[in-house]
Amino acid sequence: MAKVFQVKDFNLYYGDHRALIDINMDIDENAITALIGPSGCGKSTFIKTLNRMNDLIPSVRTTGSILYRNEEILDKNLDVTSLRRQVGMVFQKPNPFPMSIYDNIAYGPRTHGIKSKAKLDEIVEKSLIDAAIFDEVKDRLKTSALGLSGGQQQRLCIARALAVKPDVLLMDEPTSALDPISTSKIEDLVLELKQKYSIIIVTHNMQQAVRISDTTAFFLLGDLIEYGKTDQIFNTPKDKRTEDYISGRFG
Amino acid sequence: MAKVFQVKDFNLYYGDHRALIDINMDIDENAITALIGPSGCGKSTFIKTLNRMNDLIPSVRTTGSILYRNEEILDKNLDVTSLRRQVGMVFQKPNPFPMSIYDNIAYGPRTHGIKSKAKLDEIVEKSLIDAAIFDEVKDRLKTSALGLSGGQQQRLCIARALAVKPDVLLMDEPTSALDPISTSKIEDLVLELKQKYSIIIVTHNMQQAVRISDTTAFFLLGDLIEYGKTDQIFNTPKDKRTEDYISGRFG
Amino acid sequence: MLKKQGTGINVEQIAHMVFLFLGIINVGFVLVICIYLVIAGLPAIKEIGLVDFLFGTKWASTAANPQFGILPFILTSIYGTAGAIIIGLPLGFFTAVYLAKFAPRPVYKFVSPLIDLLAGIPSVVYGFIGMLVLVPGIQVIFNLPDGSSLLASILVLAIMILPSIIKVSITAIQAVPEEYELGSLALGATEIETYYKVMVPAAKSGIAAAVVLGVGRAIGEAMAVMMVAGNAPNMPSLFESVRFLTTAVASEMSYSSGLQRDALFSIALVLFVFIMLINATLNLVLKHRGKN
Amino acid sequence: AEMTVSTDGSTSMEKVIGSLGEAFSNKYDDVTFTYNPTGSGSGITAAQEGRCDIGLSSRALKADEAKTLDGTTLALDGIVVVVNPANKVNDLSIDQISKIFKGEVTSWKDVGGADTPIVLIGREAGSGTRDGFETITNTKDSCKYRQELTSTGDVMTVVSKNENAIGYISLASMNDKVKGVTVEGVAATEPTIADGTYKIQRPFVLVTKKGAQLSEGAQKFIDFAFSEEAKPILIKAGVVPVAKK
Amino acid sequence: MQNNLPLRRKAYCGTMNFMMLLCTGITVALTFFLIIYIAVESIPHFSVKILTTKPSYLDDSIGVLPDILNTIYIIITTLVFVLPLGIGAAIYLTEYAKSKKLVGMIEYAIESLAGIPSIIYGLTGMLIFCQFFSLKTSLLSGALTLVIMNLPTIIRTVQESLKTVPQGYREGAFGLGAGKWHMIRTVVLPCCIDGIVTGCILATGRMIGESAALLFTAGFAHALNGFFDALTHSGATLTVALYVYAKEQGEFEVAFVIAAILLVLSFITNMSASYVGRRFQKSKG
Ligand SMILES: Nc1ncnc2c1ncn2[C@@H]1O[C@H](COP(=O)(O)OP(=O)(O)OP(=O)(O)O)[C@@H](O)[C@H]1O
Ligand SMILES: Nc1ncnc2c1ncn2[C@@H]1O[C@H](COP(=O)(O)OP(=O)(O)OP(=O)(O)O)[C@@H](O)[C@H]1O
Ligand SMILES: [Mg+2]
Ligand SMILES: [Mg+2]
Repeated sequence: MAKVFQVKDFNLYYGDHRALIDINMDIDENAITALIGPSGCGKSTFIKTLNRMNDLIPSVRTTGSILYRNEEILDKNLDVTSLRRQVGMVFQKPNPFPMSIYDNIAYGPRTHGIKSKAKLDEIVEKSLIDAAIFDEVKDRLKTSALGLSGGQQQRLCIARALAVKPDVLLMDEPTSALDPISTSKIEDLVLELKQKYSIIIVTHNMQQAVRISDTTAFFLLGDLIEYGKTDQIFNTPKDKRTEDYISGRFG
Repeated sequence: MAKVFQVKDFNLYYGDHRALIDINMDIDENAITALIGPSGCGKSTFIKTLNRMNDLIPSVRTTGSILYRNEEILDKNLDVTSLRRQVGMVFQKPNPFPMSIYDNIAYGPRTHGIKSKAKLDEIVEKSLIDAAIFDEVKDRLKTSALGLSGGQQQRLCIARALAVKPDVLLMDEPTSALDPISTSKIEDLVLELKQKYSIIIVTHNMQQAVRISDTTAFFLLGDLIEYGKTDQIFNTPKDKRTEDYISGRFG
Repeated sequence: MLKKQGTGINVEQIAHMVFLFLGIINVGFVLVICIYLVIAGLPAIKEIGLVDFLFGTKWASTAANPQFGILPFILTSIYGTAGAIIIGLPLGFFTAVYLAKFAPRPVYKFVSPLIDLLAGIPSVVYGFIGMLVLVPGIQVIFNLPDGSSLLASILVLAIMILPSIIKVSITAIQAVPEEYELGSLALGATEIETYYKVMVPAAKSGIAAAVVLGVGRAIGEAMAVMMVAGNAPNMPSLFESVRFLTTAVASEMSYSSGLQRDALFSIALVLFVFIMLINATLNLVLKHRGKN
Repeated sequence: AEMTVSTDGSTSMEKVIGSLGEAFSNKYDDVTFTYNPTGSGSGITAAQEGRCDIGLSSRALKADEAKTLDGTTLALDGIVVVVNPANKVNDLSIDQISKIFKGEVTSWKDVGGADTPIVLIGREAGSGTRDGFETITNTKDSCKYRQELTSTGDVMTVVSKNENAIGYISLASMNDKVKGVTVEGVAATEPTIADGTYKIQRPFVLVTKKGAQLSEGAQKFIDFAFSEEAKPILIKAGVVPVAKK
Repeated sequence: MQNNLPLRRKAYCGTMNFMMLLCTGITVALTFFLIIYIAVESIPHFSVKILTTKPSYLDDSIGVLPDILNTIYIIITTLVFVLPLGIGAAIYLTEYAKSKKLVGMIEYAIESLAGIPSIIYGLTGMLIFCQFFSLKTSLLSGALTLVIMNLPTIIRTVQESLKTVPQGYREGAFGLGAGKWHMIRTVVLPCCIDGIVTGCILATGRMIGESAALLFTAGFAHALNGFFDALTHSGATLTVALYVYAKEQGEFEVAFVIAAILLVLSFITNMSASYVGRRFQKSKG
């Protein structure tokens, strides 16, 4: 299978603190890769590196290499705007902008220079449909996105990410702030999106990882302890620490 | 077995919102009772009622009855100071006062009128020993408690609660902010304390409930869904919702 | 394909430069003010002599044989400020604890706009009312020949710093994590015990900041004090007419010339140094708080 | 284009210059007149530095100032020694005044009044009124003021509110809130000042830069100030006009 | 378990309670005294004439219209300069700055500016604007002095409101590939506009109350001028006029009238600031 990301000997430091240690990991195209591990192990740090959102933190330094479709993304001269456009991101807490639903979705395309009303209308509709939220909001596209429920907001954020036509979707605990029903809607949606996008998802919920992911990576204190097919990780973990973790001995 | 608390037809409202619905529940002496359930189900609200910490929230109204050793504690004229002295509490986030370790422990006894230095010394030492932290801090009793690690701080808070010689200990997710090693130390400590105190503990960690509790109560949206021996709840839950919850289907 | 960053200058870079400039300009302002004060203030100090200037006890700037000793002003400023704090701090502190922790919602809603109003009243209004009410009042109560005095200034200053002490203290107390409060209540302490034995000590650096802020405000106030102090360059004494560092500058500025004028700038420089020291203290206090 | 005249200086001259300026502006619509009452010292400096067209000083120019500036006396002003209206003292000699202000006489009893302490109200150092008063009463550098105030109005307010107070103000600002005492039997009035029998008096001076060309507006104003038309205005403002030398 | 606190604890609680009530009582009484005293003394002297005329020496009358206008002019001018400067600096500090040293330096500068007493601003304003830039004693000099004086307030309040914009909004925009300035313009600023307005209102309140800094920079003439004319001429704002009337001329009636106007203005600024502030809070949810 083709790889979207190839991570080689990657290290990341917050100032003096080495938060990721010698990570080597190839990530499949059109698959769902789950990242698990106890709090503070570096899952968010890792996922944020993949679209250079870590640039926002001044103390971050990196070594090693990460190729996105065979292009080095750690390069200082890289245009992060175009990287982020292709590698979209959905966050733990739904973060719709305080504008109308329509404007939320149109924000990305507008930023990238699309002005035509007809074009925008089309993108908005398509993205909302893809994110399985169109029916719920189609009558109130002009009302504030903050009036939606948490689960709807999260799907709106996914729609917003889809609107710029990304290639990869990064999701950092996208359901941890949601109720069971919204959670299962998002899980279904993610399984759906896998057809067209490569998805990398961080989760604290082991059952969730089992339910939706193809591959799972287990992090501990900055180390990638084990990486493999989800079945294998959960049924026959090779490392004692993985076993302890998935059996709830800590975390 | 003797009961420390007898809860009858208890309802609690935050303004118009009924956060606890017709709770009936008797709590055993010298046992560990675990409260579980998804976020927002009312676990904290319930535990805070038991020592009237909810008084601090002006919008709270209650109906029904809660007897603590056969005395009604919902009574408006109750002396909450003496109730809280007997029903101690440990919080989710360790909250030592910004004073020395010694002063933290001595705070309670001092408040209740103990002035003699010798007496205080004795209480401080005894409480620290009981909370299994004496050895780690005995050489720096005069230094600030804020310099301790999270796990140590939490045990300090337990020692602080023990120093006023309570009868019951309420614990609201006492380990959720801690690392695995500190967690297991606290779990051991709790099992130890059970000899002398009745303990009610809220936890999000199902394995933890299994490991330490005698009885488990499962809350959902303000309802007490199921209450019984821990073994039974986790092995042969009677209610479908309990089963879903403990198998990680939501929450 | 991923684009590489262009080499030309784009909107983003221009925006960055503009904002950088707007940030830096503040440093420029401070430098200009310092430089001007030093340039304007040093000549007179040089001519008079630093020791004579700072520790001279007689100010007679237009005498045939002029004397420029500003010790009376320095001491007056110190005494006046200390007095204002001694009166204003307890008053403000207790009010703040009450408002932050005890006041029932309606009382808080009623009183806190009053405090804001008090804070918003221009200093000349305080001076004006002080001049009409306090000064004659002090003259009658203490049976003095004249009521314009250090005492009148202290009272006006105390009232003026009151709202800022209250507001900063309230913020400090409210910023104390609720966990301390819960912890103490859960041990069976009453609310008053909790607030005074745990919350207030925890807020002490914030309250210290309030004090330093009050000091800064009191020491820098000119107009209100000018209206009630009497402005004679006496050594400070509670019932005597006195002159502060600020009023020394303000009162003679308009008619001044030559060395007298330069000396007034030197007074301003001394005042500035005082304020900078106070600010440094404030910074230390705040930093200390940041650490906790 | 519109012309402007800016004046800057003595606060004691406020009433005089204010009245003159107002009448002047009424007469010439195309000239804007401004008066900035900052004090004689700043007025003189401002004229020197060219920050105003005409400086206003309520004292004669000092020798070193006269090197670069021209001073023209516009009018004479009496400095009235004032007490509270309730005070029984009506007349003081220059000697008594001098002793009082030097602190050698401290009770009103010693000069024929009640047995109460004397509260000395003065002006701030640099004030033209203070300079004039102290020079004439020979009390320079030795006044024991209880209060040093920054304006004539302030002195009047304080004296009017305190029965023990004594102060000095410009005749131009005199009103019945305070009582002027006669000096050696002579009351401060226009004729007594003009003929010099009232001793405590000083000039109001218009200050211009030596050798510099006055602006057209400023010239117009000076002409107006010394015109016959201005005389009644000056008199109404309480000063004694002086013919231009 | 009835109420049975030991006497010692009861006494302690009682004393502290009494002190708090006493001090709050004094503070409240003081405020009421000020309000009522000013109201009682000023209301009889309010008239259309005093509010709509300028003082005249020839017919010995007093009006505060020029002072009102001067106050408005000086505030407008100050805001025109201070807003871009202050908002820009705040944006730099919260959104752009990476170097800790530079931020530390700028923040130290701002703190210093905030601590400088107004009389010193008055003096340096006089030296710099009136003399060095030869703007003379004029409203413009006064306004520029106020600009520097009020920068810290503006910067801080803008910084505060920028900080209330959830980091999630920024991440969301960046995650969609927006550039920084684009993100600030389209997401951050619209989000905290109310907070910025609150800051402006509070700063306006401070400007209205300022006197010492204006005495030597803007002067105290009472001339009636149009906006641009006024900027180049000396003029008293309400507070300066109050000082002059009360202290230098003993005209208490008009001083009380101005005091009442100032009190009302202070009330209005506080109210509108808290109104906008509340709206701001609400929009934050
Ligand atoms: N901005 C930062 N500056 C310094 N250290 C940081 C920063 N962000 C994270 N870290 C540290 O890096 C490590 C990894 O953090 P990260 O947020 O990636 O963990 P995580 O696995 O996502 O945890 P969680 O499950 O709680 O979200 C932690 O030790 C954390 O303290
Ligand atoms: N102070 C309050 N005012 C109003 N509603 C509140 C308040 N505190 C809690 N609630 C509501 O009461 C319900 C129960 O909250 P509670 O904090 O007891 O839940 P919990 O089970 O402890 O959740 P968690 O596991 O997240 O701690 C929730 O719906 C919550 O929104
Ligand atoms: Mg994370
Ligand atoms: Mg809880």
